Amino acid sequence: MYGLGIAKGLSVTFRNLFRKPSTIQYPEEAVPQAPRFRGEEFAWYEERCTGCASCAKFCPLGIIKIVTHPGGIDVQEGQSYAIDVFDIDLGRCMFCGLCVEACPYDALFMGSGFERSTYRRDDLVIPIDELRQAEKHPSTWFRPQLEAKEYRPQTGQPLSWEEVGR
Amino acid sequence: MTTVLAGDVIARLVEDFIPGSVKEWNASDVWVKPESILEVCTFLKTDTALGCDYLISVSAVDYIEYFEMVYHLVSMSNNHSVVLKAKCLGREDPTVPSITSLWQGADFQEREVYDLMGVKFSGHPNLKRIMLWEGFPGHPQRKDYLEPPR
Amino acid sequence: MPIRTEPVTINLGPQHPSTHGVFRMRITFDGEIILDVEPVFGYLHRGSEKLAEERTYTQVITLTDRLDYVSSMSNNLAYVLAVEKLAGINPPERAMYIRVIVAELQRIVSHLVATGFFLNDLGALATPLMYCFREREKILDLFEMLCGARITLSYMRVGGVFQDAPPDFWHSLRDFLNYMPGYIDEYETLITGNEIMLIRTKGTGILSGETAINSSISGPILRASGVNWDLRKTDPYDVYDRVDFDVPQGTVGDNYDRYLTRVAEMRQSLRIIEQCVDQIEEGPVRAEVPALVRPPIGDAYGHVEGPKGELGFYIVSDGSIAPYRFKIRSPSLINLSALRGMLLGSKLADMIVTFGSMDINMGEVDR
Amino acid sequence: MEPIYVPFREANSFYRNLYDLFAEWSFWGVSPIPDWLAYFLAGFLIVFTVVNTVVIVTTIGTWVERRLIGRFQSRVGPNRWGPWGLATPIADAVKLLSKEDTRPEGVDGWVFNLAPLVFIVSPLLVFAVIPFGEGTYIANLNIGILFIIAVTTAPTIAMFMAGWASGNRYSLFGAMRGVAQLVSYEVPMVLSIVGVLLLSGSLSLVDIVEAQRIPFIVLQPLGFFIFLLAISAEMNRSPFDIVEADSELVAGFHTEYSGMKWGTFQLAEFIAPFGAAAIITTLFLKGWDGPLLPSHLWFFGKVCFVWFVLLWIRATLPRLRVDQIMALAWKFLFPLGILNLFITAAQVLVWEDPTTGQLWIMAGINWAVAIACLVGVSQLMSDKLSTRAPLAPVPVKGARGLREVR
Repeated sequence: MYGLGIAKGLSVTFRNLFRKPSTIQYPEEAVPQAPRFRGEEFAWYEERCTGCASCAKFCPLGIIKIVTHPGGIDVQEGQSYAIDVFDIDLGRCMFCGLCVEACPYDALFMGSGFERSTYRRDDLVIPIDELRQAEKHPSTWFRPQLEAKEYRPQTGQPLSWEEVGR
Repeated sequence: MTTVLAGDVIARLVEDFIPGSVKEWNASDVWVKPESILEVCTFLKTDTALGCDYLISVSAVDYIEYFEMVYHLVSMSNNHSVVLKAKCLGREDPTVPSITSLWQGADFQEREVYDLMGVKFSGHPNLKRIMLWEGFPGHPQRKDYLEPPR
Repeated sequence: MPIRTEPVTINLGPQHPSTHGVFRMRITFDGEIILDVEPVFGYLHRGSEKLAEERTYTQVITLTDRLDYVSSMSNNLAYVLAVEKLAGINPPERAMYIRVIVAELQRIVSHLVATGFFLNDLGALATPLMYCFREREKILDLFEMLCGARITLSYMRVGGVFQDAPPDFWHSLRDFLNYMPGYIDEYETLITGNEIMLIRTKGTGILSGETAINSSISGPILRASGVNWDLRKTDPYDVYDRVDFDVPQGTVGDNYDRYLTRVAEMRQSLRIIEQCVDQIEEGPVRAEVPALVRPPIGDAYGHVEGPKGELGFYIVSDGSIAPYRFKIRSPSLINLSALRGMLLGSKLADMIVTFGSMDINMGEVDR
Repeated sequence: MEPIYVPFREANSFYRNLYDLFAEWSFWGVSPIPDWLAYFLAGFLIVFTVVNTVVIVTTIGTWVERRLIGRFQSRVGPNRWGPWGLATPIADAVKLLSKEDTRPEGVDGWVFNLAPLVFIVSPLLVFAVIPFGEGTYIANLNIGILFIIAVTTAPTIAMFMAGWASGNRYSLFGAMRGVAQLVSYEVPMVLSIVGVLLLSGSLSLVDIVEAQRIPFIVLQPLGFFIFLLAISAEMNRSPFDIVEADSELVAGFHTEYSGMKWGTFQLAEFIAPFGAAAIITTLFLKGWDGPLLPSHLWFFGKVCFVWFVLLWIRATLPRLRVDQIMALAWKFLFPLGILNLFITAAQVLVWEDPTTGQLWIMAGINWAVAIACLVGVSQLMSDKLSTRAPLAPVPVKGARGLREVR
C-alpha cells in the first residue's frame, strides 16, 4: 500500500536513533585485535635463526634481505651462519605471513602492530638491530604452540627464544 | 554432479557431423582444427543430445610452438560439460573464427585474449584491446614478451 | 515537426561516485535517455595471470585474495579446488566443512556490500549502507580471529586450510548466527517494502533468461532472471551435497529481483553455516602436502559459486613448482557483457541503479 | 512636515519605538537626522539581527543535522572539534573561507560568480514575512503568502545560471533537472496554500495564524500532505534531491564550485529547510500560538519539530527518478490539490463563519477525503507499478542525425 512501506522504513531508522552508535573512537579506544593478527612488528629470534633464508625465498615479493657468512656458533656441524644483514622492507610487505609459514626453526613471527608510518620510504625498512632490540610479542599466527599456551600478544609478556619453540 | 563428457564420445559425434574437423582427443578434451571451430560450436550448441547452451570460458595458452585455444562449454539442460581445444600453429598472427555470433558472452573474453595473447578473431564485431590502451606495443601474456626498457 | 535534438556524450569517468571502482562508460544521451553505452576498463589491470607464472602454488594464493577484494575466501577456495583437482589431493573432512563455513560467511559479506551500495546508488544517503557495514565488521572480526587478516585473508592452502579455528571462533560464530537473521529482517522492513525503491527498481534493467544464458551470465544475476543454475547444486564441491538449502530465484530479472535474490541468498547462507557447524567433527585440517607442491603435467579447471558468479581457474601445469598458465574466469567481466543490452533505452538514473545491482567488482574485471 | 513615509504605521509596534528613537538622534551638528536615515537605520538594525540569527541557527543546524544523521546511521557524527564537535560549523566556515576558490577555464565569467548570490537571496527573503512570535515580525505584508511564493521561485534561475555557467555536462544535467522540478512543483504548492487561504480569508501571515482556531493541519490534511511534498521538492530535499544527486550527477549544478561560492550554495541549502519549516508552522501549525510558554518558544519548538521530520525523511528515503518526480507532481499532487480546493471551497460556502463544532465536521470530512485519495491513488500506482512495461531500446539514425521526438 502506498506509504506503508515508507512508514515502516522510517520507523526502522527512528528505532536506530536510540541504539548505541557502533563507532569506536580509534585513537582513544583501540579495536580489540585477535591473537592471530598479522601485524608489522616482526618478532625475530636471532638465537633460533640459522640464516637458511627460506623465509626470503618463500616471500612472494622477495622483500627480506639476508646476508650471512659462515662462522656462526658451531661451524663444524654447519649449524648456523653468522647473520650480518636481515632487514624486512615493510614498505612493500603485504603481511601475508608466508615467511613465518616457511621458517623451519620458528625464528620469525608476525607482530600485532599496524601503526608504523614514516615520512620517508626507507624508514619503513626494519634493520637487523631494530629486530634484535624490539620487545618480542610474537603473534600466534601459524604457531599452534603459542596458541596452546593461550598467549595474547597484545597484552601478554614478551617471550624469550626458548618459550616460542615447537 | 556435472559429468565431464568423455573425449571420444564427443569426437565421434563431431566427426560424423563435420568430417575431418577432429584432430585428436583424450579422456576429457577434444582437439579440433582451428578453422572449423565455428561449425563445431554451432553443432555443439544446436544439437539436442549435447545442447551446450552455456559458454563458460574462452582462454588461450601459449605453448611456444603453437597457441592453444580452450573453450569450456556446459549444457544446462543435461548438466554435462565439454572441453574443446584447438591448436593454431605459428606465432605471427594466429587467427581463429570468433564465436560471438553464437554466445554474446564470448565478446569480452575474445577481446581480452586478442589484447593479451595476440590471437586474432575473424568475424568479431569490434576487435579492440580491452585491458591495455590502443598503442601498447606487443602482447604481454606471451611467453616471449620482454618488457620494453624503462 | 521533428525537434532537432543532439545526442550528448558523457564520460561516466573512471573517477565517479557510483562506479564501484575504476570503471568508465562512454554514454551517448538524448536528454536523459541512453542511446549507446561503451564500457572502458583496464585501469586496475595488474597482470595477475602473468604474475602467477613466476610464483609457487602457495604464493599464488596471495594473488587470488586481491582478485575480488570483497570476497577473498571464495577466490582462495576456487583456486585451491582447481589445484587439488590438478594434483589429485583430497582435503580432510574438517577442512572441507571449515571451507564451506568461511565461503558462506564471505558470501554474506559480499552481498551486504552489494546491497548497501545498491541502496546508496538509489540515493538513500548511506543509511542502509552503514547498517550493512556494521554487520560486515562483525564478520570481518570473525575472519581476523581465524586467519589474522580482515580483507586479504589467504586462509586456504592446497589440501585444506592452514590452521584450525581457535575455540572462541565457534562461540562468536554461534552468537553471529543468533543475531544476524534479526538484522536481515531489519533491512527487509527498511528497504523491501519501500515504495520509492519499488518504483525505482521494478521494471528497470531487465535481463531475460535467454539473453542471460547467451551472454554466459552467472551468479545472483542469472538466478534473478529465473534460470535455476547454482554450482553448489549442479556441481557440488566440498560438503555442499551434505547440506540442504534452496536456491532463491527471481522472475522478471529486473533490479528488484536481483536485490531480492541477494537478500534471500544471505538467509540461505546462514542456514548452510548452521548445518555445517552442527555436522563438523574434530580432525586434521590439512592433508600431507609438501610446501612446494608439484602437480603432474596437465591442466584442470576448478570453479566455485562465488558471490558475484562462477569464479573459475584454468591451470596448466608443466610439472614445475609454478603454474605454466593461470587463467581466471572472472564472473564480473563476463557479466559486464550484458550491461549494454540492459541499459539501452533506460535513463541516467536507471543506468546507475542497474550497474549497482549487477555488483561488478573491478578487481575481478581487470585482474 | 509630514514624513514622506511612515513605515511602521501600527502605533504600539516595536519598530515604531525604534524608529522614534533614531528620529531624535543628532550627530555632527545636524539636529534631527533626516527622516529616511532614521528609517534606514531602524530597518537595517532589525534586518541585520534577523539575518544573522537565521544564519547562526543554520550553522548550529548543520551540526545538529550531521550528528542526528550520524545517530540515524548508528555512528556518532562529528565530535572531534570542540566538546561533542560543537566547533565543527566554525571549522567548516573557516575551511570554506580559506579554501581556494577555483574557477575552471571555459566558464562563463560573471554568471558563474553571480549564481551563488542569487541562490542565497530567496531562503533569506522568506524570513521577511514570517511572524516569529506575538508581534515580532519584520513586515506584516497584507500579501505575505504571495511574497513567499514569488520568492521561492528565485533559486530556479540561480540553479540554471550555475549549471549553465560551469560548462560541465553534469552541472547542465543537474540544472535542467532542477528547473523542471522547481517549475512543476510550484503548482501543487500554490494549490495547497490556496486551500489554507480559503479558510483564513486573508493573505497576511499574521491573520492566517490568528484565523486558526483549530490548526489547519487538522482541517486541511490533504493540503498539508501536498504542501510538504511540494516544499521538500522546492528545496531539493531527500526524496526529490535529483538536482545534486550525488550518486548520479556527482554534485549537480555546484560541481565546479569550491571555496566560499560552494559554501554559499550549501548555506542556502541548509537555510531552506528552516524557511520551509517556518512556513509550515505558520500555515498549518498555528505559528506562535500555544498555551503557557511564551510565543517565541512555541514558534521555535514547532520549527525544530518540522525540521526534524524533514531531516528524518532525508536520512531514510531513496531518490525518485526525474520522470517519476514530474509524474508525481502533475498526475498525483496536482489533481489532489484541485480536489482539496473544491472541497474546501464548498465547505466555506456552506458554513459562512463556522463555529468550532462545524469546524470539526469539516475536519472529519477532509480527513476522510484525504485517506480515500491516498488509498485510491496508491492502488492505481501499485498496479501500474507491477505492469510497468520496460522501455524498448530507442532507435536512432546516426549518432549526429535528427531524431523524431515521440
